[in-house]
Amino acid sequence: MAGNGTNGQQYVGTRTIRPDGADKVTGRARFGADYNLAGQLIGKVLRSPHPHARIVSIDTSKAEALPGVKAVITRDDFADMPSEFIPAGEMMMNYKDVTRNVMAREKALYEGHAVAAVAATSAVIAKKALKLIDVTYDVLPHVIDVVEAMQPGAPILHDDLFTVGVEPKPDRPSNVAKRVEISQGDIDAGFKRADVIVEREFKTAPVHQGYIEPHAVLATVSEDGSAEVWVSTQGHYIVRAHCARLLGMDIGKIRVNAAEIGGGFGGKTVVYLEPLALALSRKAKRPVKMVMSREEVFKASGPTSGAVVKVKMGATKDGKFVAGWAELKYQAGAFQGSPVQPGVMCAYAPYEIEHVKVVGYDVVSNRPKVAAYRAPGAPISEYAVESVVDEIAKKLGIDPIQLRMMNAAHEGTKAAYGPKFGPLGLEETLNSIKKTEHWNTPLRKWQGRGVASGFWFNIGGETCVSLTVNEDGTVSLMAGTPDIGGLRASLAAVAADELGIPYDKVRPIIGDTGSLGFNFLTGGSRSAFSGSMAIVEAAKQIKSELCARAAKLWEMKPDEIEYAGGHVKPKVASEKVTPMSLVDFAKVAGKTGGPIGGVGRINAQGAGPSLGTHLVDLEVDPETGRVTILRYTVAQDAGKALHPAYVEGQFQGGAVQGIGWALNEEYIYGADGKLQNAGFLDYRMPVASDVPKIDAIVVEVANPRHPYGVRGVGETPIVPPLGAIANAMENATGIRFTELPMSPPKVLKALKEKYGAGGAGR
Amino acid sequence: MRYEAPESVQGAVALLAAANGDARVLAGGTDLLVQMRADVVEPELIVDIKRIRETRAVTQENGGWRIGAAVTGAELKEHAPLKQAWPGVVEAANLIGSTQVQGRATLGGNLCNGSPAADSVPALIAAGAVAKLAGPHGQRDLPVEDVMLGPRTLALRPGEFVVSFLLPPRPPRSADAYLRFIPRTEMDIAVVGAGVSIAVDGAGTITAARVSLGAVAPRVLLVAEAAQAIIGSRLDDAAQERLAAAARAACRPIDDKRGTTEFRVDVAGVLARRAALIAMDRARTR
Amino acid sequence: MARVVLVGNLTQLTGGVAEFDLSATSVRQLFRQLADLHPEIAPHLEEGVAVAIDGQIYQDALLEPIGADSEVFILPQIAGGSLEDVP
Amino acid sequence: MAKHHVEAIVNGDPVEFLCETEETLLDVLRDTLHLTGSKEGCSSGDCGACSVTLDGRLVCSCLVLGCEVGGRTIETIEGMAKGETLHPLQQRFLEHAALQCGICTPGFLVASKALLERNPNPTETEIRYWLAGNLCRCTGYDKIITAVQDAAGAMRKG
Repeated sequence: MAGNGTNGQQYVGTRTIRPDGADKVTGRARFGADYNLAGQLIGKVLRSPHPHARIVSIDTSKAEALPGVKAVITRDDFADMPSEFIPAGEMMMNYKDVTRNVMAREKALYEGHAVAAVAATSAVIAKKALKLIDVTYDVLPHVIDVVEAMQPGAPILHDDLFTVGVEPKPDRPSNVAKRVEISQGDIDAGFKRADVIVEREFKTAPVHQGYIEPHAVLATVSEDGSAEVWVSTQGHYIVRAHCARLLGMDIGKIRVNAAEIGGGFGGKTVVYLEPLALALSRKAKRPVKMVMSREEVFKASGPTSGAVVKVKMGATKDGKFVAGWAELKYQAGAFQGSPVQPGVMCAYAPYEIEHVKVVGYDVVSNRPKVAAYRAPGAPISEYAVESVVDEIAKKLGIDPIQLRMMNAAHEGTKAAYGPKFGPLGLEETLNSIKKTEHWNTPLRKWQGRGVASGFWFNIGGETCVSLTVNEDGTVSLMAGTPDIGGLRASLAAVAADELGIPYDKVRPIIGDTGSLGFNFLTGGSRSAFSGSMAIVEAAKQIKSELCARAAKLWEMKPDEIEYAGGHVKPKVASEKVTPMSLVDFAKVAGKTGGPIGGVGRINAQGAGPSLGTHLVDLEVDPETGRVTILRYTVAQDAGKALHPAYVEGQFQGGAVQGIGWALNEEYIYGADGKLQNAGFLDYRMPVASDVPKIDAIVVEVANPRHPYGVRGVGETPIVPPLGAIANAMENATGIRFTELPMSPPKVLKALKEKYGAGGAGR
Repeated sequence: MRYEAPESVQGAVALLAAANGDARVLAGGTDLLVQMRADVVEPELIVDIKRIRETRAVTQENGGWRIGAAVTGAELKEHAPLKQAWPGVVEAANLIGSTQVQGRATLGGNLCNGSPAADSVPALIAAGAVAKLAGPHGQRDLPVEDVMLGPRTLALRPGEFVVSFLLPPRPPRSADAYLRFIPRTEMDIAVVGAGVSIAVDGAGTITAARVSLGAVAPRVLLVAEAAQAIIGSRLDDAAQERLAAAARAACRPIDDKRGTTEFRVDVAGVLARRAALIAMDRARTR
Repeated sequence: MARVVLVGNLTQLTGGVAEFDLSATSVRQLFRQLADLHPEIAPHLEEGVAVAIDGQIYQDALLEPIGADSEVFILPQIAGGSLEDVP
Repeated sequence: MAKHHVEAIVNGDPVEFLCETEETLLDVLRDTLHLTGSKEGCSSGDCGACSVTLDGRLVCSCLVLGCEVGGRTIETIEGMAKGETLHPLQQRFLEHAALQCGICTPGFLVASKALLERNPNPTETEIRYWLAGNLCRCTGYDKIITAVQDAAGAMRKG
């Protein structure tokens, strides 16, 4: 397609040094908590110690009287909102829930739910003030588990929550917010055609995104009602939209600056501290800085759902999948909105299956409201399906890669969720894996090998970037999507190639909400995909403007002039005119009509799904149940890798997050409904010595809808690991583990039951 | 909150005795600071013992080794003669937390934090280490297994603190080992810990042994039955099984976020056996 | 006529009817025609769905053209970075 | 009570500051000395983002009290590059894309430097265990390990 740089692809596809790199390795880069303003106050949040309690009264008078305390806020400082879904940015939000999640109203719905907040002249005083706030709770019975929450007689979180999506409409409230379903073909007929049917129930624990930087914000509200915010977020325009709505402010009055962000993975797409800091600042008339502790991050920001998933799949004896059924029960946390819908749609998406029916339930319980986590919902349902696929392969005696290949979705396949796919790279990833030395290496006793594939949609969405040609011909690139994993390197490479100028002559920055039009957030694997599209658009404007001005300078027609190789020149070389570089043109910009620049404003469409296949070797200690990951290979379709090193990094990072999810990460609750492992010590994310090198194979099946062929890559890598590791565990032990995490006590128990102590019977 | 860093044992004792129990001793701080941050403890006075010479030294004493209570794990690891004599103790100290934590964490702090899961404590107990305590009424020696009475409960009297530990002389053909179980490779609190110290005769028969288990009871256990199970043996399969059975029988663990009762009991047997095999191997080659 | 297929819960708003043949030439026309047939679905269309035209998914693309023989699926919004969607 | 008056050496420069007893070295570095390169990820010594060296010894600055460091020498990420020249580790981290979000990077660099000062030729396993106290959630550690190995090689060659 067009694009592809007037100078060819000199930088796209190469491993350039990231433009923000020097600041990141010297400590100069400013993350959320690194911003300070003169006169700032420190804000802290009082959180509910109870998982479920009616808030009878809140007395803040003693806290307010403490010297140094400048503002105290509670539910009374936020307007109530009706229950309706309205757009916020691109998203649909129910602000009745949002306002209650940032500050408890009638009830505290989980341990750690914000109940009040203070701003004081120091952290020590703010902490002291929290202890002086008297909250009278009427403690209510709580429910944590998703299945228990669905039972009749379970404690009800919301009296006005009636299950949507069931007929007849329920006449009493429940914890089931909605039932969703996709189906095609005739599922019963499909199973009648099957020679082999496997049915299994799976359980997964809630896991946290685990970004290393806790949520942090600095906000200041002026006497005239205008506000400025510095915040670690995946979407500063979304922060602006939410805060404006919650605080009754005009969107244009709030300027939000995206700080460098220390990881998000979906967890920084919503607001927690931001509206509180603004409300405190508005009240105190001083800047307010708020930073969560790690314990607060675990207790009060979104993990993803734990779930119970039933899968039933049928295949013919020659290995053709004919029917896929599943039932998904996803925890939403205290407010509705689990990722069960994408879980339903993704469950069978990697495969061509005629008869599919998947039903999902979105279930509230007394846990923190879930937030997006990398391919939200998909890892859970695809783990269950990939486990069953492996079992079918074993029953049929077909190689698991071969079985997947026989059923792989490809261009023209009708997706399990409806429409036909364009070009897809699943078969290519399977082939790449099969060709690795890894796949062909022998294993020893108690070692196992597993393979699994994964699918994620990817999205585009509203995107605005600007390219400004400076007086010396260097180019300022401004994007409006926070750069979490090297975005600026990719975008600068695209801009340099589009304009045919050196990479280091492009300086990319992330603009604030006042400097560019609306940008949807960094998420859905969209920022490099959409941003590069918008840059192509902005560069096109610059090139056409240059040609138009050159036409006037050279007294030629614009269509006789082109921009190529970094120069404006006549299409047919002429002795009368000398081609002008961008640098040459920058010098005369003022004399030829003023500054030169382009703004790409698009709603990017055409995001192509990215599919991946993971291969893992592991070893089980039969005496302790401990699992060691020995070797790991990822192959994934990137469409086109703008920056191969950062694409590989996404693959590797996602794989290791998946390893954590599969083996040791989980939210552990006591009978009292309180989280017992709200810290990195007992919430066991993989450390460097837990994992081997992760081989990354970048497959490139171009996305025809993108000028460079790009597909988003950030989310798919976390989808296959759970299934791949479970399949490797089966291969190592002969046991099909159906509950995550596969932590040592569970593994040892299963081994003992099957083989006796120490695996002696194997 | 007051902070004092006395330079003598007497100075520290005087501060602690005057504080009426509202003081905390600061050695490496890797537990204390975390607890202060989480508001678990809010002492009036912090007595930093790191400026006291006796707490910071590793010295030979009557053929054994005296280790200051505030010597860090990283320093122990770099002490080649000590590592040669008591590899299990040094290994255990080096399992406490990360490299960064190693730069601060101490044997004294690990013991006095009062956790049954402390990594260095089973190794010290297996080694037969004796703690030297200083208090208002002078100094006294107490075997490490008698220092901790239960979770967060110590046998220390008001005003007392641990100054140092004495590891006994190492006879020929003797060695120790420590193993712990954690789900990850690093950065976890022991789900089970096992320290074993063994001496063998010229024929390879075990003449003396001490076995200690951590994280399987309210306090770290010295399991005499487990030692008896292997003394007189060459740690053949039957002896290993007797050892494992005795270790399992001694466990009185809880079910918690770090492991189930059943798991801890099973793994205690496994680790006791594996640690004994390592200690045996080392002892034979000396 | 374009073939229009509703996916998932949307059929509950059309009395169970999942497939339509409509003469729409843009997404906006398609939404209007569907809303005329089944008023209950109207509030969900403009903000809460994605549209797949001949296999290609569009979100918030009211002006996207629809061919005479196009196959159009109306899907739940694919949020990606966030979880919020209509019930 | 009155604040502690502390004098120390930070990145080769003499500094003096006042702090409360409960303030950690990390608090002092970030809030008082405005050296925000050391990051606060957990306040419990579990993430390593606040790694510094104290008299040459690698520690978590969140587990050291500010009042403890009188007369001592502290090195932070801000002291790693010499003038305009990045340390070989910093350079290799950039070349190998060993960072994504970058929040853990200062801690990894300080910890890696401490490793190579003790062991100029570490194995992959030694690097992984040395760095086990530095959490990274983005990279899966792969490129970090490669960057450290490569920097070690370059530094051995001088």
